[in-house]
Amino acid sequence: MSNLSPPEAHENSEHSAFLAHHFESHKQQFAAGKLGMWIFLLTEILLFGGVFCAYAVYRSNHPEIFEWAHRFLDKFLGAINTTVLIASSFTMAWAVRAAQKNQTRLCTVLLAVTLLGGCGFLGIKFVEYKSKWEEGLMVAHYFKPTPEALEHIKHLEADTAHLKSKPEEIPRNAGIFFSIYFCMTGLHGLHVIAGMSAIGWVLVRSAKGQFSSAYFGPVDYVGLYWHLVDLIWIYLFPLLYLIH
Amino acid sequence: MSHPNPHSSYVHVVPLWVLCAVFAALLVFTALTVAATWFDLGGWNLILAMAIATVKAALVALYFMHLRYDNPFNALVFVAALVFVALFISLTLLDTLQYQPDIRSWQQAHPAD
Amino acid sequence: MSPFAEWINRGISIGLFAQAEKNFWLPEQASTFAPMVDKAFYFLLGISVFFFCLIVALMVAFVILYRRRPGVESQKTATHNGLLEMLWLGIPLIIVCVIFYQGFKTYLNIRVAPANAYEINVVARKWAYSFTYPNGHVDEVLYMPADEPVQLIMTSAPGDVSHGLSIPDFRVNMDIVPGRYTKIWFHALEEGEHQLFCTQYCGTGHSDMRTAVKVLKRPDFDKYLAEAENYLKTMPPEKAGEILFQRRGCTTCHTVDGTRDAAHVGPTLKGIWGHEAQFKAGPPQTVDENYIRESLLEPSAKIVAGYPDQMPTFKGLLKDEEIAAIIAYIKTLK
Amino acid sequence: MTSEIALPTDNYLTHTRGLWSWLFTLDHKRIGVMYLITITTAFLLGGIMAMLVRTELMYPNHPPAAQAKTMTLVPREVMSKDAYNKSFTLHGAVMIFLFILPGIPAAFGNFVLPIMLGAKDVAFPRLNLASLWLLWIGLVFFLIVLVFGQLDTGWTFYTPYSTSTETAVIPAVAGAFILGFSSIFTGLNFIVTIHTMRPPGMTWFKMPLFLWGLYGTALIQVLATPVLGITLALLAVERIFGLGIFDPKLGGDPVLFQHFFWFYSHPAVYIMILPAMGIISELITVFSHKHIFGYKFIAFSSIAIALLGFLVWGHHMFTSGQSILASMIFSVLTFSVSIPSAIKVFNWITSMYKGSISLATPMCYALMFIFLFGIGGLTGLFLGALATDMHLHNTYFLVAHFHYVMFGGTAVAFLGALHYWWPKMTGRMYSDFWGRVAVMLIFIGFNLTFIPQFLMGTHGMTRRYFDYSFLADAHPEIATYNLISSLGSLVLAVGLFIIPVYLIKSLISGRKAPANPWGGATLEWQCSSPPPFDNFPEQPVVGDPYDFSRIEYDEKIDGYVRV
Repeated sequence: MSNLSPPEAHENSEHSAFLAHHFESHKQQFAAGKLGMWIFLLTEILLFGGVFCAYAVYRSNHPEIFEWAHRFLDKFLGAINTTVLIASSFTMAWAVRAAQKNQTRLCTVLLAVTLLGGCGFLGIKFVEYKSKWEEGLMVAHYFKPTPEALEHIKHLEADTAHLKSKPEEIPRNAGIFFSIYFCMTGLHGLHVIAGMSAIGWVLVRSAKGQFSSAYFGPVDYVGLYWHLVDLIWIYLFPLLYLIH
Repeated sequence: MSHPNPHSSYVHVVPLWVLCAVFAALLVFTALTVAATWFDLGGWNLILAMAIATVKAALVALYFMHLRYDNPFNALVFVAALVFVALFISLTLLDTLQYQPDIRSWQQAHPAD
Repeated sequence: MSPFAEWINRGISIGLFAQAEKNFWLPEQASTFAPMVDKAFYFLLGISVFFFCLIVALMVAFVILYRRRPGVESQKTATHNGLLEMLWLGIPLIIVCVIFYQGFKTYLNIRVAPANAYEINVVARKWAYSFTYPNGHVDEVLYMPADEPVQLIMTSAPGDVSHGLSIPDFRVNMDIVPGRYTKIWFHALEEGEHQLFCTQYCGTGHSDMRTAVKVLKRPDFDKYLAEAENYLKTMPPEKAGEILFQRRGCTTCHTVDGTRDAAHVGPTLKGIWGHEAQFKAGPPQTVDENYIRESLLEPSAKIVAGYPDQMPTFKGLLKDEEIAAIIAYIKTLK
Repeated sequence: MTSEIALPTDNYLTHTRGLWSWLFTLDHKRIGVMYLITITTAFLLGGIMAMLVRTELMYPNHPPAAQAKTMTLVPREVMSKDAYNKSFTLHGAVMIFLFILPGIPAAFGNFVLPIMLGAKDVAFPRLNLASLWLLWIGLVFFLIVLVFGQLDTGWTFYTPYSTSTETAVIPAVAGAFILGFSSIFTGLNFIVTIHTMRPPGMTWFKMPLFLWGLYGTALIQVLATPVLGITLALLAVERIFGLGIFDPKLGGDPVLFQHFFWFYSHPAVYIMILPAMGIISELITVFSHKHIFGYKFIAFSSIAIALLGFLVWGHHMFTSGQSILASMIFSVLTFSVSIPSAIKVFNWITSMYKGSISLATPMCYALMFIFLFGIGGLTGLFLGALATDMHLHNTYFLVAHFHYVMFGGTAVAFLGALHYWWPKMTGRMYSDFWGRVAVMLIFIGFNLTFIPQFLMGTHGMTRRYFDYSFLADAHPEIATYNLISSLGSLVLAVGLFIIPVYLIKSLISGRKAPANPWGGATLEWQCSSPPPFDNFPEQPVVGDPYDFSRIEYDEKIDGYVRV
């Protein structure tokens, strides 16, 4: 990602230190960087397209697996995480605005808050993964739910009375749900980590006061990336946690 | 781009109240989508959930990601990504749904251990 | 074959090779599909040859006519011509529509079997086929009645990989996929013998995965089935075991004459009876009835030292008396 | 304009010196040259594998008794079954992932795209260098595969074979994954460069057609390659953890893997051929000294091919258990791609009409391309038509078709481009005589190798077969065809080996190249050979890239000048 914004300091440049030699103006450099970032986001969307496709295929062909297995997921934690991610997206958008308006200190603070949001998201995700591990709810080959886990979903009966499947009847190949769950959330989690590293990078640069209303590209690009991570989670949450 | 700005010569700066309004709307929609699972709407539950998610995604893309004010080509790039994902999923799904009986009859003949 | 196609076939084949006979392009036509597929093939061949000759002729002509010579400049011509462009957008469009329609019609025919087709179940495993007939008989060669539709309902053995099944003389080709069924049908014209190949790459023995298709007249086929069904009862067990050993494809991986070579991935079975077998893990064991039974049903339980864990299970595929016959046969391999 | 200026002593090759100045350069030209060297090495590696395969197939392993005693040039069995399977797998994987996919766009695209556009560099020079490094890392992974463990899945990695084989699938998949990202970053860079770096005057329709080809290619690279990435990642995770998405043992679906794989790998075929078509558009016009016919149709057909190419992946699956409905849809759509390809060929031919055609080496490659790609394209109709595909799928007919398109098309265009831009890249002229000798040998060798394969295929010879003795028993001519094919591949190899000899000789003792040795009207011929570090000391004159009326031959410099 850092390669998308080459702040190539050219000794003899008449322009500012952050304008690469092969660009005519900051505007051209920003337009190029932004288009580059959007195309990169396009590749990210298509990368996720693969797991979404696997999801669509298995959910439409084996709805019983999804209906049965999604009970193990904690809707409450999912909703909290959605909120955390949306909030961090908001602070990120605000940080971009701050950078554009030369509010360097505010920008730095908002980036730090965004980073905290990312940490919060990963923390909650860790709690969820840990409980899945303890309950034996792993990918298909290792899918061996513990008796306690099976017992637990029976007590959710009141909440899930509308579901057609019975908690005690494990459908064939039920582990596929967790394969898809871990692939989707795992890939998303990796992107959260990548996004956080990128935010950390612009945070440092922002603290050094490198951004201004003339040069704020990197904050904007990292922001776009972070919003995409948020955007994907907006779909993952209902698709995995809120199956009806 | 269409709104000249004293600080930045070449981009549109999104007003803070817009960002706040979008944030609030996103929170409301999150609550809505959770609440929607308490009602049994049959097949419509999935459609409703996806519709809400799409509205949320559109808000993020248009305001947080500036697509509303941006070069239209960037929006085209974004839409193209969605179109190609849709193409990939729909054609694959179309085929797998068609041959599913061949898998089901095999599963009936080969019960799981 | 249409006269047009016949003409192309002859013309091109004689033009290229003196010894060419009528099978220069395509093999014998042994099923009802063959003439349909071949018609589509020769139609395409005609179109392709025409356009190819046109392009190359123009290219060569231009190279000769307009070769660079001193004092001769290139001439200005139109840089575009909408009508011409639309023409060579439109003509190929019409042609490909015809090609598609012709191909699709035949494909539908090949994929959708008539209701009265005679059904044979196929299980493919590394690297052999077993064909199961309605009466329960299993063979490694595809016997089938002539002049009636036959449908193959195919799958790979559980845990095995994808395979293919192609009979070029019938012009059919279909993959065999584990975890599901695929189907193919055909209608052989008359009795005869044909080759059947695996067309989906499946590992070391891929090119060994082939067998014969024996098309018999209906009475002969019935006779074959009746005899085949009873061979366990009518033959001595070691003889029946030998037949089973071959028909179930054991010979693909195991030799019975002591040969050890790269072509056979399993240990030779010569002289193993009563000897001690050494395993990758676990204590050695004398080869006896229990051990052979276990090796057939749970091949991964004990892997003979120095060999890969490659053998598919025969659980549910061999009846008890069949296992007994195989054991009787292995006893004779001294 | 340029002829009066003495050759500048400072060019991109001499600007800075030392290995590090190359490894860490941000100059697109140097990156292009390093790509070229890497890719040629990969081509050699893949070529060796191909020769191994052809040597094994020279004779049937078990000849009929009557012929058993006939003398043969090589032993009937030169390797084991496993070694054969590994050879064809590595031939396919190396050639596709390391040669044909990056070949033209990464090597020549990098070198000429910014110059043709009139820009100083690509939009993201560091990303460009990162792409090259990713290519090297990918190459290292393939070398790891080659040295340890090998790979026997075929380049298609079909499950469940790829999840059950004991060979080194994971390093190979990791290598292909990394190469995928190299390809994505190159494509991304090109799109952004074309969109934002065009100087004043360089409108979309003033761009040379090679750039349209690269633009179409880049579209596919960014749209399709990520799906390959996720597919291979899922395959690796499937192998390590047992996901069950593709593995039927756990309830997965192998045909789904094929959908995933071909969603990338079919458009990838257009990543391979589109830039080649772009090069042919350049060569035909320059060496006919004549304006291209139907510029817009050729330009738009590149984009049409790029986009329609996404709708046809299922034609690889007509016999794989895909449903009838999907097969029908994919077959219809497949034919739609043939139309823009046909348009291009007709337009090239028309562009030659009333030209002044020079048969210099690059033009010979262009003509060879039209001949071979004609065969490759037309035989594609047989495989796109459902009925004939039922018979021909997975046979040598398919192998031959694929090689006619990929070798006869892309690799020949690659060689054409190499000979066309060699003077620009190195500043030296090579021997046109030996160039044409190589062209003849390649042409003869290639056709000898692959025409017999069509005939083997129609008789049912399956691809990836170690031994075809049984087929030769039924059809004795199959043995002859294989022998011809193997001998042809030797001729082809000799032809290919001549090229480095005279090219290296040109570096040592070749005549100094003029700025414009062929009479090209695109911008790269306006700068010196080799180009200076920043491409253009001053902004070049942007005009019609195919207007040759003001470009004339100048005997004094044995090159062309703008009058």
